[in-house]
Amino acid sequence: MGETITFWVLAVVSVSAALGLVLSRRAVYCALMLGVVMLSLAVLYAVQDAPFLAAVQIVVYTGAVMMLFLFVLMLVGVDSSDSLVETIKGQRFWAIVAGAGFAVLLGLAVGNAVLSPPAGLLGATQTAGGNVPALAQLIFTRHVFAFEVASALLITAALAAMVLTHRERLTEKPTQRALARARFLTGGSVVLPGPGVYARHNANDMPALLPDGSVSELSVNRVIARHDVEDERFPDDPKLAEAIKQAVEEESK
Amino acid sequence: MEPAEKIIQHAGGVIGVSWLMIALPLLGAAILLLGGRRTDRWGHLLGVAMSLASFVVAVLAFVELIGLPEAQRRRGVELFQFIPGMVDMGVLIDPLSISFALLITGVGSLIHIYSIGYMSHDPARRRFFAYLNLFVAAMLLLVLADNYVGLYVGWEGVGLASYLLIGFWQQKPSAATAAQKAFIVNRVGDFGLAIGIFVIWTTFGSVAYGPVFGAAGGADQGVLTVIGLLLLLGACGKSAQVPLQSWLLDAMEGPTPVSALIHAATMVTAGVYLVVRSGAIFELAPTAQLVVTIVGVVTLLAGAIIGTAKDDIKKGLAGSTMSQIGYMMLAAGLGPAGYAFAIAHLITHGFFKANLFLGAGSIMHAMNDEVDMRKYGGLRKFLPVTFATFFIGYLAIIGFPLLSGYFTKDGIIETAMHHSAILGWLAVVGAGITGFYMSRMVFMTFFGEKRWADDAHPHESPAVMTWPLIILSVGSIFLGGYLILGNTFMQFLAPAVGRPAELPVFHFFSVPGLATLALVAVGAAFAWMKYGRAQVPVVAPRGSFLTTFARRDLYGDAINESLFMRPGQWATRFAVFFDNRGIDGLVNGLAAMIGGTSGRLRRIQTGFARSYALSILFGAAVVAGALLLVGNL
Amino acid sequence: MPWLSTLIAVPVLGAVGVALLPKGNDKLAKQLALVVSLVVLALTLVMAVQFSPRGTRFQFDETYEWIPRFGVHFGLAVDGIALVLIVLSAVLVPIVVLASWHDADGTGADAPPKRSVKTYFALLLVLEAMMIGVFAATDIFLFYVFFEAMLIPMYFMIGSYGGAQRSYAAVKFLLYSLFGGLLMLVAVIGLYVIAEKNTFMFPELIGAITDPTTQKWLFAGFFIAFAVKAPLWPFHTWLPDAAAQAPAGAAVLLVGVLDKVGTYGMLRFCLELFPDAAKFFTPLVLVLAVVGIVYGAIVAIGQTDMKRLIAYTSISHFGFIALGVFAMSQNAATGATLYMVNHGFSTGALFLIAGFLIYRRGSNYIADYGGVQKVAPILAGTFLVAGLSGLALPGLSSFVSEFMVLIGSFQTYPVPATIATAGVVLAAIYILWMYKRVANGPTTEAVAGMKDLNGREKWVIAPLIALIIALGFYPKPLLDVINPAVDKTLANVTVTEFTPAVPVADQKGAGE
Amino acid sequence: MTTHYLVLSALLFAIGAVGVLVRRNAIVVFMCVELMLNACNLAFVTFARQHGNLDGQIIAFFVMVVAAAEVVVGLAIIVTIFRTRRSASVDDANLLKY
Repeated sequence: MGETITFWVLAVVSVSAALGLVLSRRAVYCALMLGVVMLSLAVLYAVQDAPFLAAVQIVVYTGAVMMLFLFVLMLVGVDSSDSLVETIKGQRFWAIVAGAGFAVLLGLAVGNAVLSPPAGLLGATQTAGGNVPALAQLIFTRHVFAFEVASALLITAALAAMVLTHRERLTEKPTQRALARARFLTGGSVVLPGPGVYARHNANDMPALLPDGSVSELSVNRVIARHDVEDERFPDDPKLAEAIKQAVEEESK
Repeated sequence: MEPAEKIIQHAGGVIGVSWLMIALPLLGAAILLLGGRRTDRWGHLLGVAMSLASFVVAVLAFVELIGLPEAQRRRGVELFQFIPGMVDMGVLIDPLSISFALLITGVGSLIHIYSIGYMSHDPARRRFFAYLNLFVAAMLLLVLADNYVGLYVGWEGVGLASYLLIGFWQQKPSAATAAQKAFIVNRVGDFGLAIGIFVIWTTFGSVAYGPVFGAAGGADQGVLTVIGLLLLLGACGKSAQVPLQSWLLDAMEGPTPVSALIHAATMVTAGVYLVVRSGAIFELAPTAQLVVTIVGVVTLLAGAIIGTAKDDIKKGLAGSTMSQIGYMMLAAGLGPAGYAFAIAHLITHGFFKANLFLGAGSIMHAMNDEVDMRKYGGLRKFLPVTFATFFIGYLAIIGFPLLSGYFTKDGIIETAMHHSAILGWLAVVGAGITGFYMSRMVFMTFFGEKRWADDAHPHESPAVMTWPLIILSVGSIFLGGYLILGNTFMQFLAPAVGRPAELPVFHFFSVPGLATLALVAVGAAFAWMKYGRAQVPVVAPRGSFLTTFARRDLYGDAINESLFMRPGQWATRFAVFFDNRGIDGLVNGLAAMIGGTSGRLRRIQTGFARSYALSILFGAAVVAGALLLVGNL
Repeated sequence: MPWLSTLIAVPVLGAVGVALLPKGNDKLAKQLALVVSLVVLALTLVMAVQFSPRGTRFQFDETYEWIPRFGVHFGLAVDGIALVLIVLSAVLVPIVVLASWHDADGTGADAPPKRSVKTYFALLLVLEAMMIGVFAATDIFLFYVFFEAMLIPMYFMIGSYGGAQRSYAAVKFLLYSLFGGLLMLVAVIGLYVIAEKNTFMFPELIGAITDPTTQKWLFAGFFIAFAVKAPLWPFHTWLPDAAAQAPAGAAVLLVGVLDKVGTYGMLRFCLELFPDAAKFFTPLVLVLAVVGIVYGAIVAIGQTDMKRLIAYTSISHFGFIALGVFAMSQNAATGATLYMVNHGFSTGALFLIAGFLIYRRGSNYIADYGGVQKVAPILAGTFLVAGLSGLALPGLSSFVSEFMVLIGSFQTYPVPATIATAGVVLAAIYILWMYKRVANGPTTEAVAGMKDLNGREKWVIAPLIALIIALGFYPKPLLDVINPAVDKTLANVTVTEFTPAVPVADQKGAGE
Repeated sequence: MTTHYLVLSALLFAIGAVGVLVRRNAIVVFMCVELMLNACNLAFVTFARQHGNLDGQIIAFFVMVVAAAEVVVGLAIIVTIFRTRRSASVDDANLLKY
């Protein structure tokens, strides 16, 4: 009975989280949703006599893999939320049809199979003295070769990640002196404030002006603008203030 | 009919080496053609020598042949295997072939000699003699071969020589076209001859004369008729008989000795030779024989009518040649009774027509190569020898009593009359027309006032040209009487072609003979009134419908053009179009279709990984579905 | 002595030698190629003399295991038919080498950019080896390998050294041939599998297929390949393009020898391996052949390009050959085999002389010529002789073969033979009209300075003309070799013996 | 009960697949792939229990290992692509077409 309740609760949670993963626009939310699904699954593993896997699921997936995902998200830019407008004609429709069809087919297959009540793992683990020793026995005897190969794979993958993300420096690293020279040679004598710092102009949150003096909507940083609106901190220039408000309004639509 | 004698294999003697008759001129031609410019100086002499040598061999073979008893006068000489199992090449010397050989080499040599003078100013004289020698060799092969394939080889060989000689002045487009036309029209005839040979082979399993004629009696009459008609088609092509007559008039583009030798005396008579030689087949196929006579009569009238309207002296003579060969063909279609007359007329015609043509050549030689008789006139004073010989030829051809043509043509008319009155009377009418157009020619050329251009200075030709004329005129006077009177020639030919049940007797005063003479006289008188006494306009008057009809060669060319040439051109254009657009278009279209399809299919590869993933999912779904289905079945 | 392997090896080694010469030795490359091809010719003639027509069918037999698992052998041997075709190839190659002396130099008016000269001659020698191999192969798989491998050198010769549209022509040639070749491959494999003899050796496969339906399918596979190769109407459209674009020498080998593989294959494989199917398909093939004869001739008349015209005449001639092969008559088949040889010589001569003309005038178009006979009489004269051989004038070699084909087919199929004979009239039109437009009439300005044949060119043409005339009068040596081979070939097809309706009692005796 | 687990697994798998197909952000696509892998793992674990045999768990374990390796390499690739193209959209990487 306990298992049934657990299952139904977690099934609902995991399916909704999965749907959330697919539907949410922000990649960070997606990552969180995925985390939820993984945790739910970890519990389900535990319920199904796989305590070791449950632990590994939490450690490896929610611990390592998810962290990696979030890390890359940060690297790529958290603010970039996806547009969910489909650009390939018919892709979404057919994807849903195929997905639903596939799910129905799998469901039918499962339904078709006449299943006896589960045998349970008690018999398999009893002799070894528990789930973990039983798994260990199998992994280090029968599947030792696969295990070694898997470890080689992991090392290779680690190397690959390093090689792929490594950027070969083609030129000498510019010194501060060289950078300063370059800046002045191009005519920009004013030292502009760094991004993310509030400053009267040139600032990240300050909209840029187009050649005709109007405000470029595109130049408004949505994240900072939202904070500006929430905290009612507007620049003195009414034109700029208006632009920031508009950007936030559009964002919330 | 008596069956022809068997062929007896011969070895030794002159007959044993009679192939030299063919080989010598062939060698001459080869030397002259391969020798190039080196032989320019003495090439013409070599040509004449080879022709004369051939003549000598022919005479010696003739002497040897008549030394044999009559029943053994068909001598075969085996030469070599041409196509193993099918054709053994050999020479057949019998009265028929030796008559031809004598005519070809004799008249041929005279024309060779004449050509020395006639072609003396031509830079390509050597080549001319090479071609003449080639012709003589091919013609001799035609008549001497002992089988149909050998005859066919010679048959096409003379066609080649004729092509080369008509187109001798090939830089003239008209000459080149005429040569081409002659060859192609001849090929149509050859088509018939070839099929005829095929039928002979499939019927008898042999193409040699002896075996074929020996077995002819056992063959179905229908098959024999087919063979006869096919051979006749070949004969029509070579002998310019209706409906394949159109090339002969154009062939006059060649040098005049060529017209004399090939297109009057020898080659064009090959059709008559073929019909007479195949007598054993024709005699068993009366329908074919009837068609032969009809073709003969139609052509003798058509040729004569064409002859009446021609102002070009050579074309006039060409029309007359057609007409005379029509007589021979008529006679050849009459069976053994006519063969002797056909061949006799062929021989006498060879003499007087060569005489006339060479005379015409002599006139042209004197008149800056002018051929339009309206620009002649009164030439008898300037060209006395030519006039004399031409006049003898003229008298011979119109059948003036006691000259050659009188005996041979009368013989034909009488035999035809005996056979069928309609044929006979039509032949008589033809003779009358002959009287008209030949008289017209003589009057326009030699009588009346001079109408030639100021820069023409008529002069008699050199001796090398006049002596052949004189020799030919002697033949034109006496040969006919010698051959016909007492049936000399018929008796001589009998071993080869058989003889009729009763020998004809020559009547000097028969009804057809007198009628012929009367009609000829009327024709000549009419010609005198129009062209002798009256002024001949220099430019031809328009003339009536009939005149135009005759001038345009009875619309023969027009018929050929509208029936064959234009549809042919249309078919050619269509075929080329069909090949380029139809077949090749189909192929290229297929290629373009495949290219286009793959170009469109290529678009499926959008490069979007998600599209590919979608198709993978679909595939997976299909596989899953299939598994489910199979599992449930 | 392994004659046939030697004959294949010598040109291959020669080709390697020519190709390995250092750059800039063009003249040496040509001389070496000529010497090698002459050596091959000499060897071939020595071999041909040792051939005994009345001996066993396949002579100079050599068989080595190649792929034992599938029973594939490197099997070489010749019968009379193959022998004369090998002699034809061996005779033509030195002539082509000599004729192509400047073809690859790129000095002609509309010549392609200069390309490697030695490669051209190396390709020629490779092609020679392939041609000898394809005729000598007794293993069907080996035959197939040579059959396809032949395409490669020819493809490069057309594609790299041809006229303005060379790449179109080369690709078309290759695709057509591959299409046929692949169908044949299917049939070859099918034959192997169905025959269940575990061998590809031709003599052992004779009579192996008895089921009529199977025979028909396999026959179709082989026949289409050969019909494309030959080429038979309506598979012919690649030939005019390929022949017109190929350099003259390559065109000679293409039409003179390569295409013969098609008709040779019909005679050797289609008839003997599938006799019943051959009989079944005979009416169809005869129709194609006769249509090809007349159609090829008519289209040839309408051509404006000299080389295309000659190519179309060949299509007409291949119709005659196919007619002879499938007429199921001994005379016709012998004639067809002789025709293959004679056609090689006469069309070869025509192509070469056309090549000389084009080299001088720089144009393929007939309309650009006129009055050549006046300025270059020898050139025009040889052109005429070659042309007359093309129209089967008696006394020239083609006549004998055409006559035998026609008379032989007339024995069995009179109507097609009669229509085919009409092609003879058309032949006169296309040859003479072309000759008239090129050589006769007033000399045009562009032709006025044309030089007559030089010494090298005379040496090219003289042997061909000599062969054409000699074989025209005395074809017996060839016929003696071909006849027994054809007899044995047709022995498997159960040809009804030819019996005349009114047999002559005794061929010779009638006179004695 | 097993059936329920399996149906859940199928459902998650299908949702993941649809996600792969409809999302353009490469990272999200990757997450959906992980979801699919996890769905499979669930099925394996369920089967292990059903058959009373640890092989299912073993393979699930290996799947996790491989998935980890895959994530590492995949994310590295995404980073490199992002670095050169300033975009993580899978649709932008469509040069391999036609």
